[in-house]
Amino acid sequence: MPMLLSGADWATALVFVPLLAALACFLVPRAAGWLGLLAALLILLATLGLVQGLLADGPLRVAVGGWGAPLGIDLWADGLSAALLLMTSLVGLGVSVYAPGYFAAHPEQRRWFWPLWLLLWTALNGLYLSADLFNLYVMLEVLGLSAAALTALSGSATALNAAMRYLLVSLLGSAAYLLGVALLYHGYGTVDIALLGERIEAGAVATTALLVMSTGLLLKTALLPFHFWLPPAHGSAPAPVSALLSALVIKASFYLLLRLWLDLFSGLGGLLSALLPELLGLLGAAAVLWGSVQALRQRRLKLLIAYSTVAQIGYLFLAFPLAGAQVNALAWRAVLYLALAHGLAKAAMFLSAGSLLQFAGHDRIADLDRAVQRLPLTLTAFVLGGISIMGLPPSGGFVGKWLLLESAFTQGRWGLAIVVLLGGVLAAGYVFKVVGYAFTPTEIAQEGEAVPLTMQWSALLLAFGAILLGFSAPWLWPLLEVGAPFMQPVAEIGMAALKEIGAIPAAVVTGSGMLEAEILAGSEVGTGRETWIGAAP
Amino acid sequence: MLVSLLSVALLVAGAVFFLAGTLGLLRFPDVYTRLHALTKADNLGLGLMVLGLMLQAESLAAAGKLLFIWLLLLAASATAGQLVASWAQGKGIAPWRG
Amino acid sequence: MAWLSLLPLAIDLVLALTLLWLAWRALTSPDLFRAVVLFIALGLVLGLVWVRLDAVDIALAEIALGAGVTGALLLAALAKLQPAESQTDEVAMMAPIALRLPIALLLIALLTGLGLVVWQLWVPAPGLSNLVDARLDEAGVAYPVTAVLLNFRGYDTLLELAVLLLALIGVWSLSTAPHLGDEEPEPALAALSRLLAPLMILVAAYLVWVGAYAPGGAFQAGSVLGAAGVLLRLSGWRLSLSATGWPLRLVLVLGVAVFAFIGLAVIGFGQPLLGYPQGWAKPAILTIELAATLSIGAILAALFIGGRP
Amino acid sequence: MMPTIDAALPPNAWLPLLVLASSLLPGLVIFFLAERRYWTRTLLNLAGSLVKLMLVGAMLWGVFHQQQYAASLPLLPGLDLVLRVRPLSLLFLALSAGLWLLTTLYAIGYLEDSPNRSRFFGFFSLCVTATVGVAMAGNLLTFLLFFELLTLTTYPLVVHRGTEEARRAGQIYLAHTVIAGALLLAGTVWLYTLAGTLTFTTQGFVADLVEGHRWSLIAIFVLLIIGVGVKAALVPLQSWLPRAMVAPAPVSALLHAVAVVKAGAFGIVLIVYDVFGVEVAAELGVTKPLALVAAFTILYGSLRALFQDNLKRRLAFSTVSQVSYIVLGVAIVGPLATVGGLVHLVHQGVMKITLFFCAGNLAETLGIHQVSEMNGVGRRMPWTMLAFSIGVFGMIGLPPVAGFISKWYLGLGALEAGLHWPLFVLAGSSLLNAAYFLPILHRAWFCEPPEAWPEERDFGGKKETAWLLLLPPLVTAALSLLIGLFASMPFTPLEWARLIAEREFYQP
Amino acid sequence: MNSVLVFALAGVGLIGLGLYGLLVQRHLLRKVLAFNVISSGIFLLLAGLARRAPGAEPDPVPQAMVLTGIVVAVAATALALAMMLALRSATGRTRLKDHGDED
Amino acid sequence: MPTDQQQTIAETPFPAGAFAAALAWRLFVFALLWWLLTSGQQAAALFGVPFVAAAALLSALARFRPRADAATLSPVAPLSLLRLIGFFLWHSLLGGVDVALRAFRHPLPLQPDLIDYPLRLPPGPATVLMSGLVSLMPGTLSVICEDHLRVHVLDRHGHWHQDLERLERRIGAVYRLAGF
Repeated sequence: MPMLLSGADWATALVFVPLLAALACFLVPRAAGWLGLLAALLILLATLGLVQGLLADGPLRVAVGGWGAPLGIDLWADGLSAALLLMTSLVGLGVSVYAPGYFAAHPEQRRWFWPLWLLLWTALNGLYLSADLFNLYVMLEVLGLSAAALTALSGSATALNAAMRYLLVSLLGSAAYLLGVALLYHGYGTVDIALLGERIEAGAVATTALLVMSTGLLLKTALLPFHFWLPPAHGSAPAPVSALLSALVIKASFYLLLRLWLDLFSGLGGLLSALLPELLGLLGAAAVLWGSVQALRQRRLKLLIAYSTVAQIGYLFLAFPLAGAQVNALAWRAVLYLALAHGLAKAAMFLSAGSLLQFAGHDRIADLDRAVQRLPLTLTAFVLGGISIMGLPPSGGFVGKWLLLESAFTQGRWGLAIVVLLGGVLAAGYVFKVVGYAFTPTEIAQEGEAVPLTMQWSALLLAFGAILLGFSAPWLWPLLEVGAPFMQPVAEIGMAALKEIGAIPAAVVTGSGMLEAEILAGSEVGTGRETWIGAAP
Repeated sequence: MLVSLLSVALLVAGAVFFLAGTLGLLRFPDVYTRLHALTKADNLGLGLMVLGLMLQAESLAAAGKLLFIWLLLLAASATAGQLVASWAQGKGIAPWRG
Repeated sequence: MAWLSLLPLAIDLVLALTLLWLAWRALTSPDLFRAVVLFIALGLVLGLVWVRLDAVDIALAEIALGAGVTGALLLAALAKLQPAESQTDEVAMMAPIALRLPIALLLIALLTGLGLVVWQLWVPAPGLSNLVDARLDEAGVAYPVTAVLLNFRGYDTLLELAVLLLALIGVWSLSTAPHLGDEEPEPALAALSRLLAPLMILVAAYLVWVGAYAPGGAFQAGSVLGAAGVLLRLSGWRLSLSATGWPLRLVLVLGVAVFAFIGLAVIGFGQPLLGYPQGWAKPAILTIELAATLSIGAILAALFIGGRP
Repeated sequence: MMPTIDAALPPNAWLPLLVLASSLLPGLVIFFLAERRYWTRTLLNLAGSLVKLMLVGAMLWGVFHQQQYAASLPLLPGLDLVLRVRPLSLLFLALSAGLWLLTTLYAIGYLEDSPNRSRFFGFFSLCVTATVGVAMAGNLLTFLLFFELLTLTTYPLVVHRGTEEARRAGQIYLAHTVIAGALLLAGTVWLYTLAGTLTFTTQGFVADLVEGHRWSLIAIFVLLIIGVGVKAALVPLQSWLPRAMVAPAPVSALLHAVAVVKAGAFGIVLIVYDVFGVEVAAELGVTKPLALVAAFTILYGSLRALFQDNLKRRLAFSTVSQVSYIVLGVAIVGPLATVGGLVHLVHQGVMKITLFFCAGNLAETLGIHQVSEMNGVGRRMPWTMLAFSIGVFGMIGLPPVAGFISKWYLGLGALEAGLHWPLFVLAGSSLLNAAYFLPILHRAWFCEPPEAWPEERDFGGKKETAWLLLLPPLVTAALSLLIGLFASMPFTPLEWARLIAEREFYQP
Repeated sequence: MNSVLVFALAGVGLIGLGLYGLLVQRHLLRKVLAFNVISSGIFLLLAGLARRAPGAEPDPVPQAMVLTGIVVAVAATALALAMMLALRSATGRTRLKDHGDED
Repeated sequence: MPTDQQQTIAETPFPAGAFAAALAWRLFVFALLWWLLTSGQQAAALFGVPFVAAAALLSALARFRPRADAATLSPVAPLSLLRLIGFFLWHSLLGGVDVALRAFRHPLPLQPDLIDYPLRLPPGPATVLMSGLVSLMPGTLSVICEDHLRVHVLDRHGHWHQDLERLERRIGAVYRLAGF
């Protein structure tokens, strides 16, 4: 790509293209579909530009208005944000291609879908690019309001009920987050994450901020026991919206949580920052099991997928107890893979469900057979997405689970490993529950509505994306090194645990092995993996 | 000096009317009569206070502003009074009779 | 005369307790109408509190938006819920006592903690005010709050305008509700509206103008303008059909659009995003504020009316 | 995204990839073909299988002459997907490539006019892709990948009929294989965290770890063996296999002879030899229990087969039994036993597929599903029953059919290892084989045929059945006879198994 | 003890009352009220503490943040009320269904 | 919004001259107001121009907005207006004193009642002005203002009827109505 534009320009485009497109769609509803598609393409282009810039020049910091933190607001992009932005643009493009077909049958919804979705997109991109806690609050609110409005789009009683609940939960979550921001500002005199990271120290203020912000974000991320709002909301929204909610929206609050944890709170020390990861891991494990079992019990396809999301969110939190001990943070990479793969795969699954729903007029799993047989591409998309959700090779989900398991085994966390595996088995159960019915024709002949090819192919390509993600390591890992988002002070507990395990042969350079070897030999050991990672600062 | 004395006197008078209005609000028996207290005594009180303040005002503009505020309040108070009264009438509230 | 120095504190304590009492009553009052009225009263008292805290801007915004617009929205919603909702069964509308008690206890525990933290924060700290003061000259406006709002942290404000627009789009996307009833308004109210609406335009313009060096600004002005729109609407004004289409929508997006346009256009002059060139800050800010005021007013009025055009 | 081929690799990286592609691409194209495009589909199928066969032949020649074939694709830092063709791979490759061609021919005949043929052949091709992938896997990760892919692609074949029964069988199959897959994954990752590599090497790669991690290694071994043992239908993990008999006959043939069960058995071979190294495994003390499990499975399968009236179920239990011969050969530590086990991989495949083809022919032509319905069928379908009889003799282990060679080497291997009990297992199993197979032959050849067959189809004229149905079993029957007769010629399975044992596992 | 602290603590109190209302009350209008009370409490905390420095001008940054917050709260309230009305016209209810899976 | 709120096209011919006069008058008033608000700042004057114009235009449009019940419109009579203001100020003073006195007395000297007063003024601005002023006069509070005025009086035996008549006359004069 010609580097006519700087990274800052691309970052600007990432926020302003969807924002202006939203305005344009609101102004000219008739052209909304094309405008949205155009915006989606531009955003993808901008994301690629940004990624290119990051790979070439390292992490990006833009002082909006030229003021610079702490007075002004800074944008910040590193490998972590870039990866999520990339996933967002891919899913966003997929949904934008899908939506015209889906909403052709619902012109009234179509009119509002586009501006709301593009505003949602603005918030997502803005959130991934912001380094300012208060700016992040505003982004969270844009995100929450647009997501709730989108949820209610179909106007059905169920959807409205779900959307209302979602809205309240979302508002409460943002409020809790804002409370934390208030405490941090008055404690440390800035809301810039990087500056705060330098200034923050253990104490009541930081601890309380950590607790309220985490609670708020967990509420939005729908980690068990805060998951109650998610299945009805994701299950009753229009399919493209469900895809967005499941694939993207919960990732945003999770990202923020991760960011806060990595940059602000993980180094605090003290009882809480030792216990909280364990608690999160425990909740994550519970979510994996509970969500999967619930998904298995569902009779409606979209609810099944929604509960699957509850389970997959659990996976994201399994990394917290694992991450503390490793300097190159295998577990965080695992989480990132899982998040990206889940984004692509879940979007594909919800979009497929939408196609089936449109074709059959319902989404009762047991009666979907004909619809499925008439839409083989859609079924393929569903299954490919399912493969990634199950964590079968070579999908992105597989790589994520592999890294998670590797991390768990290295640290001897058998319980977590078992949860990871069990979750995969249960996921196979619910995915193949659908597939099994699909291959079993019932007698009722169903003739359905035609489903445009754009709907089928967009889902399929997203599903392929989830699979191909498994092969992305050669360029994804260097990208993730930009800005070294996962670097953190190694907790002493972690070091002790590593020595206790002592299992890593020095010749083999796994993540923790490298550390071990360095400790033992006091010199750089560089083979295999290290050449990939590059020298992290 | 004279002006400021007059100003203080006006302010005190205004305060007295405010007090009277408040007393009326508390003592009067029903919604209509209380509205009387509000609309008249308080308007007069405010008017006198505005007059008092206008005497102290630094500029003509500031004085005009004060006057303007009073006029607005008059209009609002009259309208509000009528709206509340008609609402009470609509709800079938009969006037108090000694 | 030591007690005299305690007098302000006593006033503050009374205000604080009033706040809490009003909030409690607003949340537990069995009658919804009363609850809403108490809530509006809470907003007004909060306005006083903000004045006590030397935050006149927030006081204005609180009264105009927090109490005024929110109150109006609540009352309008309540009116649409009537009459079925006027008599509410308190018991059914609350969680069972077995649930309430633990929740209350838990909250008390949590808030005691939070209170202790706030107590800890009671160390005088300048925050960013020194920094703001130091660079106020470059900001284009002399009033620090406006400088923060439209220049230092203008990006937030831009998005905040987007939030408002977003809320309106959301409301329109939901609304199956018809327009506000077309019945002839009270003559007295109509007359007042005709009198007040033009004045409100002037007041709004004044608030924008004054925001450059004193409390005031686009949001307060916008809410005044919104109130004017509501009043006009109540007094029987209707937009003609031709105006409810794209012209109306244009006004609604104007704030965000102008803000974004200026913010992006400066890049062409070698400035950073939303970084106004030397000397152009004040006109840029005023332009943005005017557009924003117009949009905010229109959006607030539209939010109040509720039904989509 | 195209698989990026590392430029440093030798040019013959393409051959393994082409082997994969020769079934993958036709498979993908077939999915999109309309049902009525019979000839296009057939052409694609046959072209694919012929090309694959030729490629395998080429590699067979090359490997014999010490050529290297390998391709890799990076997945994670330090962890690649690797395809590497070794003598052991070729044994399985040749078997699956050869039998795929025949099964395809057979399936074309078998599924004539049935619905969803494009879907069927699509998955059929993918299934073979997965199988050859398993065969060529150069490390445990790649093995895992193709092993799971095999699960996924066989599931649609198992439930192909679309009946409620088929769906349930599919769920059971999945439940088994998915849980097994999870255990396999667990073992693999655990091993990786200990060893830091997963690359198959002929002496295993865990020798250094025995000192410090004996119990971990044993646990990993158990995990891995259970992981692949489900597909290999080791008792007690076998219960999916008889249920999966609801699938159409070509699928059964595929499951039993070409792909699934064989992949499981092949996995056990890989784990014992290439992951742990047979000596390390013996030192860990895990081979003996494995041998016992295999022995038990052999006897159990045979016993259960005795009591099945349903022909395909009887064959299924026979498979349970026969596949464990391979495991037994692996678990008895010694070159001769290894040769016996490996050669049985091929022999059992060729013989069992013959039996399934014939069973399918009976079902398709005459509607015969039960053994009790087979009276006098030899007169109605002599060629089919001839092929069947050859298969049966091989199963029992009568010379000169291939099965004899396997049992012979297994027995010799046991003696070489100083063990006697396997001989009794072999003898007992042969007796049991005879007990459940010979009555069938007796009925077919010597009993009077009934008035009418359950559901007879006319294939025109005096034809026994469609030639596409008859040809494959005849070919495989002939093959099982030939590889038994000429066992010591070069390039026969036996010779190749010896080559493997010498070159790979028991290097001097 | 001075007025800033008094109001900050009052803010904490408002947060508590609002949370209680949000959790305990079922009528959606009350929940919206409760949300607004919570917000007010947080604003009070955020901007109240901005005047900690004795004698100096209050810190303008939190004030600007609170202004933003108030606008966001109004927007959220408007959307929530509209949603409540839509829910009511669709179901006749003004409270959330407890088990929202099937309607 | 004020700027694009367009009144629906009137069927009756638009009184252009009267409109222009009303507009000019309003421009003056609002400009004065702006000057008051901004305390005469020079820089603010320019900024205020469009808003003064908008406000004046809106107000004028509101005045001339066609209405089914509207009487013919004519410009107000300035002199009568001044007299009305004087009358009003005096009486509002009286009204305030009156209420204050009543509030302080014991027992309450109240004999309130609702009475109806038949209006002679035509419906429209005049009536509205009437009803607003009634509320600020001593002892009276307008409750309903339709074709008749319903008034709440503090003292039903007082001379409220004469007061109302005088007020009505003066208002009629301001609006140059026939018969006043």
